[in-house]
Amino acid sequence: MQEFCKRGYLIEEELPEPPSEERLRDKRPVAYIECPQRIPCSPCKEACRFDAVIMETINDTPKVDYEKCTGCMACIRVCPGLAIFMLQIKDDKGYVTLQYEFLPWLKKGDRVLVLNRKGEVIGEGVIAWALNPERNDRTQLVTVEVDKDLIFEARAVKKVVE
Amino acid sequence: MKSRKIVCRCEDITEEEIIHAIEEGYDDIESLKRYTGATTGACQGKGCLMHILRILSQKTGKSPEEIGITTQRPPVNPVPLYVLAEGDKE
Amino acid sequence: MRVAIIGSGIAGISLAYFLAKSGIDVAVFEKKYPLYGASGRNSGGITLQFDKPEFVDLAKESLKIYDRVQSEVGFNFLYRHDGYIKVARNKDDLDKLEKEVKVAKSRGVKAKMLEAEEVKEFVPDFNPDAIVGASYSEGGVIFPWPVIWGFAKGCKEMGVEIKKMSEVKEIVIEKGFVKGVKANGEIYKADYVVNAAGAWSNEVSSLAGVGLDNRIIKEEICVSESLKPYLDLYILDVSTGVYLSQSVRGEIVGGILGSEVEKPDTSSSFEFLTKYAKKASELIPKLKSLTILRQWAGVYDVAKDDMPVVGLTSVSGFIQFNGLGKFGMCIAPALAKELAILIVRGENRKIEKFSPLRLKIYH
Amino acid sequence: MSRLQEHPIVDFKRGKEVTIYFNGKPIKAYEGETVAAALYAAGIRVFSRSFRFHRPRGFFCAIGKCSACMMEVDGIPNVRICKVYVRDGMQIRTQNAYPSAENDALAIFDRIIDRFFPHGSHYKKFTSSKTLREIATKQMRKIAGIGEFPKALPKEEADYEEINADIAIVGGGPAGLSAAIYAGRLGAKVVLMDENPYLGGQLIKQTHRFFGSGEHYAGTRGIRIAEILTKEVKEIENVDVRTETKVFGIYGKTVAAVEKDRKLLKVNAKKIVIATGAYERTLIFENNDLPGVYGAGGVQTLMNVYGVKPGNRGLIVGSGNVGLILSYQLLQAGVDVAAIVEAMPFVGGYFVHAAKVRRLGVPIYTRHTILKALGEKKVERAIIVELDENWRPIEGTEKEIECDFICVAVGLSPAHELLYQAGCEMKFVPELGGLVPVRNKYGETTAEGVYVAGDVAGIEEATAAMMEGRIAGLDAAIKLGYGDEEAVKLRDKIVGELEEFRRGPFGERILRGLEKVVR
Repeated sequence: MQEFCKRGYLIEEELPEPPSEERLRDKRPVAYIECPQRIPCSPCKEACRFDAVIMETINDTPKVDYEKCTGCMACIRVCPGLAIFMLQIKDDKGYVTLQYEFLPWLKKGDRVLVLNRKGEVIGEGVIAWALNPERNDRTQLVTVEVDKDLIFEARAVKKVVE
Repeated sequence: MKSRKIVCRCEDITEEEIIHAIEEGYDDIESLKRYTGATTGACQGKGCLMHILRILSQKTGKSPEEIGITTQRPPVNPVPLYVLAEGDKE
Repeated sequence: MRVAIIGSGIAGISLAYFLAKSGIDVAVFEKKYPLYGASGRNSGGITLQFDKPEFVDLAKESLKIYDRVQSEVGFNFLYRHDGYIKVARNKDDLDKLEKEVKVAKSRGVKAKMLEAEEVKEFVPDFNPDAIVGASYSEGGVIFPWPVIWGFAKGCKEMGVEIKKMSEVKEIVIEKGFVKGVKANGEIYKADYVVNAAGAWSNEVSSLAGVGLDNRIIKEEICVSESLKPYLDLYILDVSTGVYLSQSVRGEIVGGILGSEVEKPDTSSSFEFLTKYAKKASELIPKLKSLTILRQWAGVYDVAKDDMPVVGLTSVSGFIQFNGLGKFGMCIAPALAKELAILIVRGENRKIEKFSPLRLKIYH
Repeated sequence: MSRLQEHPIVDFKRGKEVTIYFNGKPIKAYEGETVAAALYAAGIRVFSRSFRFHRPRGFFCAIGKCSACMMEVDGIPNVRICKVYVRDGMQIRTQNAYPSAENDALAIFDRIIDRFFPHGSHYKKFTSSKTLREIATKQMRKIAGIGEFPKALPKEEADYEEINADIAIVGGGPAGLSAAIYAGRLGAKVVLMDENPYLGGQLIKQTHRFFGSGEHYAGTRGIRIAEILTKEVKEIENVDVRTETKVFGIYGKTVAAVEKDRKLLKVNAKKIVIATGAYERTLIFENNDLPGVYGAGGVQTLMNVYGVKPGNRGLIVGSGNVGLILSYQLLQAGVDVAAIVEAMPFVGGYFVHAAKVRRLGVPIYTRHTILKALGEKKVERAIIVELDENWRPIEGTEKEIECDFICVAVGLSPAHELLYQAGCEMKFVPELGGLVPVRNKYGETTAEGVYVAGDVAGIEEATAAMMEGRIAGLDAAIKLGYGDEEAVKLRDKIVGELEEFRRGPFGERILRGLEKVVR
C-alpha cells in the first residue's frame, strides 16, 4: 500500500509534475489534479471537452496535459474527491481555486485562513472570486489569493470569523 | 457503570459470558444460541451473529463455514398480528 | 452390559439417565445437536388431562420425576404449575373435554369444567364469546431446553457420553442379535440399541431391519416479542388446534396442532402465520397489538393407534422408544424409568401394552 | 436544541410543529420526523434499559433493526420509535425501567448482578427444592420481559392484498431501483418494495458526489442520484412501487410484506430480485453499548435525513470510505471531529477522501483502535490505544479523547436473511463482507429464479450496485421472454463494464471474493 495512504496526505516528492512557469502565468488557470491512487472514477475525464485529462481505463490515475487544458473548470466542478485545484500566477500573487462546501458560503473579499495538506494554517488569504453554490449543486468554487510560492501548499480555507 | 464488552445487545450477553458458555460445552452455534440466548432477542441476531461466529471460530479453531449459522427464519423483522390476521382467508 | 441410544430428545436422554443410575454403560448418539428434534422445538405445555388413563398415570409420574431430577442434578427446568385450560368452540369438542375431565379425576387429578365466562378469571382479556366451554386441569408450562440440558448434565456426571454430530448410519446385527452401531465411521459395540429418534424413528428402525410406520406430524409454532408476565397458564383450543403460553423470558409462545407429512420437514409457511394470528386473536383480542418475532416448526411421530411404541422387537437387543406424539414432554420420563427396568431385568409387565409387537406393520 | 437550522447540501423541510408526550413530558417535534429524531433533538439520550444489567441504551441503528429504541407508543409495546413518525398527542413511554429509563432503580443490577447471578445461574441456582425453584422462577418472570401486555388495540384498520407479478424486487436502493427500471423498460410486470417512505436506500444519506463512471451518475451527489432514479422508475407504469413496505419473508416464490404497518401484501412472483443491502458491523470494546456509540449509518440518517446534530465533537472508528465521508459530512454540519482511528497501518478508504478531511485538520491515527467508551449514561470520553503488528494493544500508549459521540464505521455485512429463506446456497466470504450467495454472472443464485444485486451480494461501491441491478433486472426479464437481442447485448455490455470497473487495485479484493461464489 503506497506511503501516502499511511499519512492521508501527499508530501513534496509524491506530488504530480507541476505545470511550467509559463503555463502558470497564462491568463487562463490550469487544472492540477492530486489523485495518486488507482480508483474506479472518471468524471474529470468525462467532463473535459478538450481531452486534457488522460485516462486509458476508469481505474487509471488522471494525468493533465497542461497545454490542452483551457482552465474551463468543467472538471473541478464534478470531482467527487475534491482533488482538483486550478492554479495561476499573476505578478507576485498566486491564485488557487478549490471546491468549498461549508457554511457560511464565501464571497469575494472575504478574509480566510489558508491550510496545507496536513490541515496546518500557513497564512491568511483573500477570496478573489466565488461561484454561486446554487450554480454547481452546492459545491462552491472559490479562488483564494495567496503568495505565489504557496500555490502548491494552499489546499483548504476556513472563513476568518470576525 | 461497570465496564463490559457487550456482544449481544438485546439479551445483554458479554464476550466473557459467551466464551464461558463455550468452555462449558455449548460449543456448537445452535447450543450456544439456546444456552446464552444470543441471537434470539428482538433483533434476531442482526447485531451479534457475526461476532458469535468469530468468537466460536477463535475458540474451537473451526472455520466459519464449518461452524455454519443459526437457521434464518421468517419474519426478518417483527410482524404485527392484526395485519397477519387479515390474510387468513378461510 | 452396554446400551447405545439413538436420539438425545426427552425420551433418549431420560432413558440414558435412568440406565446410568443403575450402573449401565450408556452412550447417546445425536445426529445433530441436543434439542435439534421435537424436544427442542415444543412450547413446553404440561397437562395431566387425557382421554386415556394410562397417559394420566404416566404424566403424574413424569412430573414427580422432573421434580426429583431437578434437585439431583441441580438444574432448574423453570416449571410453573399454573394449570392447563382447554377451550372448545363446539358441542362435540366440549363433550370430549368432559370425558377427559372424568378420566383425569378417576386417576386423582384435579380437573373440572369451566363456563366460557370463568376463563376470564385466569386470562383477563379472554373473549368468552369465541368458545362454548372449557376444562381446567393441573399442569402448566415447562421450559424444554433446560430439561434436556439438566438430564444431560446428570448423565455426563455419571459417565454417559453424549456424541453430537454423530448420525448412526448402520446398526450391526449378527444372527438376529444386535452387536453395536456405526457412526462417523467407527463401530460402537453395544448389547442393546434403543431407537429414540422421534420423527426419524421409521428410518432408524429400517437400519435394524425392523418394520415401523409411525405417522410423521409437522407442527408450526412462533413467538411474539418479550413482555412482562401476563399469561400464567397454558391454553389449548381443541377445536382450531391453536395453543398459547408465555415463556419465562416473556415471549408469547403459540402454534397450531400439526398435520401429517411424508417425511421430516421443519420449514415455515405463510399460511400458518395468518391462521394463527386470526384464531389466536379471536381468543384474546389484544394479541392483535403484538408482533411475531420468529416462526419455526418441529416434527414428531405417533403410532397408528396413538399409543407409545416402547419395548423389545423381533431383533433381540433392538428396542423401540418412540411414537410419543405430542406428549413427549408429558410422559417420556415415566416411560424411560419403566423401559430401564425392562432392559436391566429383561421384562416389565407395566409397559407390556406399549410393546411394538402389537403393531401390524404395513410397508 | 441540536436541530440543524441550515446545511450546505440538504434543505431540511420541517413539517408542521406537533407535541408528543415522553413519559408524560411534552416535547416539541415536527411532522416528518421520527419519534427517535425528535427525542434526540430534545436532548434525550437514554431510550431504554438493557434486559439483564439495566444498562442505559440509546439511539443506535436508526433503521429499525436493533432493540435499543423500543418503547410503548399509545399503549402498544415494543415499538421501534426510530421507524415511527411523530403524530400530535402521541403518548410515548419507556419500558422495563422504574421510574423511567433515564433514572432506573434497577440500574443497580449492573454493579451487583455478577456477584449474585453470574450468567447461567437462572438454571443453576435455587434448584435444591421444589418450592425454592418455583419462587425463583416467579421472580425471574417478573424481572424478565420488556414491554407490558398491550393496553389498546391497534388504531389502524388492517388490510390485505395479493398481487401476481413477473418480478418482485426487494429493496429500492441503487441496485433494486436499477433492476426495476431496466426490467420495467422491457415490459415486465414488476413490484418494487422498499421499507422507507423514500426510494434510494443508502443514496438518500450520501450527500457527497459519487465515484465511478459518468454513465452511472458519477460526479452527482448520492441524494440527486436517488431523485433521478426515483423519477425514472415512476415513469414506467408497469412497475408498481410500494414504499413503507417491509418484506418479512420469502416462502418459495411468494414474497410477504407489511405495507404502511397496516396492509398484509402477498406477492406471487416468477422471479425475485433481492437487493436488501447490508447492515453496519458492530465493534466489541468496553462499554460499546453506551448511548452515544453509533453506527455510521445511524448518524448519517439522524444528520442528513432528519437534520439533527449527533453531538458537538465525535470520534470516528474506522477509515473506510464510510468513516472518511462521515467525518467530512460531520464537519459540514458544523460538528467537530476529534480524530479518526484505523486499526490497519494505512487508510482503508480512497486516499482522496482521507486528504479531504486531513487538510481540514482532522488527525488520522493509523495502527490505533478504541479501547473503551467512558460516561455515566452517555459517551463523555473515549480511550484509544496503539496496536502492534499482530493487532494487540501496546501498554502505555493509551490516549484519552474528549468527545460526546463515537461513530463505529468498521464495515458492512450483507443482509443475508432472505437469501437463506429462499434456499440459496451461501458461503462465508470475508472479501465480500460476510455471508453471500453462490450465483452466476447475471446474479441468479442457486435458488432458481432468485437473483441478488448490490451490497447484499457483496459489499462494493454504489456504481457496482447499480450495474448489478441492471444486469439482474435485464436477465430476469429476458428469461421471462421480454426484450430482444438488443436487451441481451445491453446486459452483456454492462457485465463487461462491471468487470472493467473491478479491475483496479480496489477491485482486487472483490475479484478474489467473487472467485469463491460466481459459477
